[in-house]
Amino acid sequence: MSPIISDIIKIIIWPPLWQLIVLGLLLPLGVVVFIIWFERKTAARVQRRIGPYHVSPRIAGGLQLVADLMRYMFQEIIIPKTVDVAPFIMAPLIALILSILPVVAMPFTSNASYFPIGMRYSLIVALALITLSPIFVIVAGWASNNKFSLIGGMREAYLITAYELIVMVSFLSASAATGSFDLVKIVEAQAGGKWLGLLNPLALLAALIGVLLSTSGFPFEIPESEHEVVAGAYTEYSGLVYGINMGAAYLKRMVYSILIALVFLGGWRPYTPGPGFVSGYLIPSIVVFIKATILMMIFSFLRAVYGRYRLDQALDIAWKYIFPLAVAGFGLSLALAYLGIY
Amino acid sequence: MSGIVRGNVGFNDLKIPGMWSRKIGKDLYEVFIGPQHPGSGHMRIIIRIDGDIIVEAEPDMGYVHRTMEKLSEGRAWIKAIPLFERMAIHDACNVTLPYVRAVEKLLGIEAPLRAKYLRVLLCEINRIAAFLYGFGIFGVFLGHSTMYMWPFGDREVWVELAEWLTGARLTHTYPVFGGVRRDVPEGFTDSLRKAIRYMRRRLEDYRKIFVDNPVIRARLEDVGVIPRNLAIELGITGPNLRASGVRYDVRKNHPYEVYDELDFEIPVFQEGDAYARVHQRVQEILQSLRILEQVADWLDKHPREPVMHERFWKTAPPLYKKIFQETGRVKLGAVMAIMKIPQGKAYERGETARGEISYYVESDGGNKPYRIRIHSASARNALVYKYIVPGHRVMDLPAIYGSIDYFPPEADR
Amino acid sequence: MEPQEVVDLVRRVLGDMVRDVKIWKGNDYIEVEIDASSIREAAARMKEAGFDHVKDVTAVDYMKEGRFRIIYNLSSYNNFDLSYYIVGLAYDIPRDKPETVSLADIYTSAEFQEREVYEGFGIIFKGHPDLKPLLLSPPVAEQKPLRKDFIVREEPEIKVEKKR
Amino acid sequence: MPVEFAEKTVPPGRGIFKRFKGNIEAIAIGVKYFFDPKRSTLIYPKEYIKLRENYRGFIVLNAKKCINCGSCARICPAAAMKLIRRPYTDPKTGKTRMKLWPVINYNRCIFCGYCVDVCPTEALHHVNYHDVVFDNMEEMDQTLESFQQAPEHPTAKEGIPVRYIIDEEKGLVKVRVEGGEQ
Repeated sequence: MSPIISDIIKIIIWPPLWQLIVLGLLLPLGVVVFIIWFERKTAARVQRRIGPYHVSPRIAGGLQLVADLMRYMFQEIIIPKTVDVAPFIMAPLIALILSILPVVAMPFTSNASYFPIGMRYSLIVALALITLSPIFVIVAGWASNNKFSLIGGMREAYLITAYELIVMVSFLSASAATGSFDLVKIVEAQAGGKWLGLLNPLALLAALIGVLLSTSGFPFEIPESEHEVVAGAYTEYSGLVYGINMGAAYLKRMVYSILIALVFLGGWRPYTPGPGFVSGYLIPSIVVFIKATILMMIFSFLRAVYGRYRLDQALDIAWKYIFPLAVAGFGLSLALAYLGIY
Repeated sequence: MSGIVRGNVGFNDLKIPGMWSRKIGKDLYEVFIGPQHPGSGHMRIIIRIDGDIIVEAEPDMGYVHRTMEKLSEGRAWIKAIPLFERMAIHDACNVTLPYVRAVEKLLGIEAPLRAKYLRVLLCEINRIAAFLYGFGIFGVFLGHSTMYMWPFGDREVWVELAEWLTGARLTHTYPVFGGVRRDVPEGFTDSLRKAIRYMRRRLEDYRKIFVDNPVIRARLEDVGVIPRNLAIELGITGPNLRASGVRYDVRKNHPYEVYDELDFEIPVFQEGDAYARVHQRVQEILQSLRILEQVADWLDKHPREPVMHERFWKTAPPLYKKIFQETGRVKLGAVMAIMKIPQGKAYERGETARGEISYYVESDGGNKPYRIRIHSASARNALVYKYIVPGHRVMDLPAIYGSIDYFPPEADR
Repeated sequence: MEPQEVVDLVRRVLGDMVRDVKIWKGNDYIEVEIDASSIREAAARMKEAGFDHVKDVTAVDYMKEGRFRIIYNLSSYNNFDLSYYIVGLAYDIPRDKPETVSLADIYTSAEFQEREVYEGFGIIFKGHPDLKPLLLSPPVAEQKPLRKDFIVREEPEIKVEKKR
Repeated sequence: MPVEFAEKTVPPGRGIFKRFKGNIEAIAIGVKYFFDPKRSTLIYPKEYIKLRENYRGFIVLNAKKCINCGSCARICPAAAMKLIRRPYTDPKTGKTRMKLWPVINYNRCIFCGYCVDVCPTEALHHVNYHDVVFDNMEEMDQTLESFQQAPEHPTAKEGIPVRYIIDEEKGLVKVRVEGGEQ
């Protein structure tokens, strides 16, 4: 093998780059495509329909998503005269980047040579990065200069106040239990089936609901609630930019799912990473992705069962029920730590 | 219109034909829900919001106005039946029946007993289908996509039955002056009984996924409360009225056809909120199923007999009678198209799925109506937007809209 | 309750405001003709007598006689016996001066329907809180389409065949 | 029959336990249908519904039975049925004179079936399908010749005919029926 090719391969599998592009963007994108297909198919099954079909009857309409993507790509991107153009275009792009950026802080292996960026506070950094992107939803809503967009953006702003604390507290209960902010240590502490989600279901439940709130999944699909505010902050968007908006929301949910898989569901455990690229990096990351995908499937299933809460009810539930639940989960974690389980 | 009007152009200087402009209060935000809005149907609701609270709401109807009152004045009496059923095509029999009855009243005739039962049969099938349609729209307004698909799928059962009976899925044009146009086909009542049992089963599923769903309960309880007095004052009608505790149903208060011979009860709820209206509709579906069972029993016991009034059937040629005996299809006499109706006025009402529809029919003795005034259930309920919606949050608007089962084509006529 | 009892009730309530009472075919529609000037008083008294809402408000154009007849069809939700009947409170106004008073403050249920009569016939209801067309757009409403001199032509039955 | 109004009340649903039960029930019924969907979708045009014989579909004229009375045109509520003048030669007497024949304009037809029901000699009848393709609007305005032939039914050529049967548990059940031209 010539040295140039091996250099290129080295660059490609250089952990930070690999992590961001492959594990942060491409693989989640593939998962998201699957999940959107799955969501449509699930809803169709529950609703006694067939769902996507005619594009590719042999594989149950699997190519429908590709067709949709093509449609978004070749649709005219309309920029209304009244919008503030720069933020209007930039907001979805930045939101997309910020949605996948937390992946850089998440290790998918315990093999230190494949850490994207080795650090001791990776959980904190991941959480900090993950909570940045909603601001750009508000920016998009404001820049659109449209009543529905503005209302949608403001709803997102309200919801931030509801879910941010829940997400923080419920995820940090892992630190309380294991005594570390390092995701690697948190995962390793869960070895042997001692998954935090099993021992501390309160925190897991709070985290799941927090994720639903933050990624506007049912029953909290409030900012984009179609029947009051058309498409919320994305009302004025069209074509590929709209597609980016929608993709960013799913990618964000995927990143959250990965984080839950790491923190609560034992990460790459039961697999023990070995040396080398395949056994030290590829297989553990696939294990994590499978867990995250199952979570995504559960989130998608809820669409078929629930309607949406009202904005004030969502805030009410978040503050009155879920936040105490998260705090209780934190307390339970402290108890677990006290009992010396971790 | 391009761009934004800047400078000191006064509000009253903006004169756009067909448009009004007016000042609204300070700190108010005016949002136009409709008519191209996904949550509005063919109407517009202008809401003015202060924060998240609606302070003023104004229904702006008429986007699907088809000038039915005027059109009916220019054509023969019988031609108005297919016209009127386009008010609410999934409730076609209920909507046209009072008109047919009003004209029968002017003619001084009454349909034969079997025709009356058949009318009730289709009315109740239509009623259930229309309730299910309403549930579907309601579900999608609350973001509950399963509750959108399920009732629409189950409505197909009733549409299928109606098609079997009348030959058309929605625009049945079934009752005509003096009777109905088809007799029940063979095997119809068996399928009807199956459909009744199926629907009872499905209502349990609806209860689990929608009616008792905590998310839906939270959205609907204490939302859009119409107090009893206000309901009467506004002239609200149908299930919405009964959910507010008023004991009024045309089928009971002014029985028509054979409703006074059938055993059923009208549920009444006291709460008057959106959630009570959901329960009201579920209960009414159950009552309609009960009526249908009795009608099916009656039809099984009684053999085929003319379903057209003597006045039109006595003179029918043998071919007509043969066709009726063989296929159940009633041939209309040529006189139907040119029939003159005696001078007079008649007022007739009927209970559609959404409430009371009333026809004021005036004839000058000619072959065309002199004046027909239709006031439909949804048009009565439109006042809810103006008087009930203010004070609610923006997200309550679809909940109220769905819960009163407003149907713009019916309201606009 | 017999129709005659309702007539007696109406006569008792309205007193000498009643000009004419007619029970139409079917024995459930009672038309009560009164003077145009006494409509507000009559409506208020009828409401007290138990006719708590308006079933519909309509007008009929008698073009040859040069008058509009405005009819408020009243009925009851509260009173079971009365709810069987519709009482049409009718009065005439001259066709060349289509003005009358609004009952929207007495019967809230008449509010939108008076707007409908306004748009169809061009009858102005004085004192109506928000008198503007309901279903029609203003340019159409200006033509007063429900009047009899607005004629909608139907197509003839016999068609002249075109050469294809 | 006495007047029956039944006072009802909404079942109570507040409290943690009731809400929990409601959530579980909702998810359980969703899972149940996820594993047993009981679908009834018609995959049109691969399948098509073979409608019943009494269906009010497109209308065909049998000119031999037509007595040129014009009732159909007179009763048509949409003014779709029109009469046209055509010379007619009586086969017995050999005399030719103008007669009025009905033709239909499917741009306007609402398929109410009045014309078929009013025809005194059954010269008009419905076909039991409605999914007919016209190339343009002029074609929908039938001529006397095209009105006498049943319109082409393209779905019957490529699709499988099915019919829905009402079932107690599954609602509508799709069954294959005979017919179709494939």
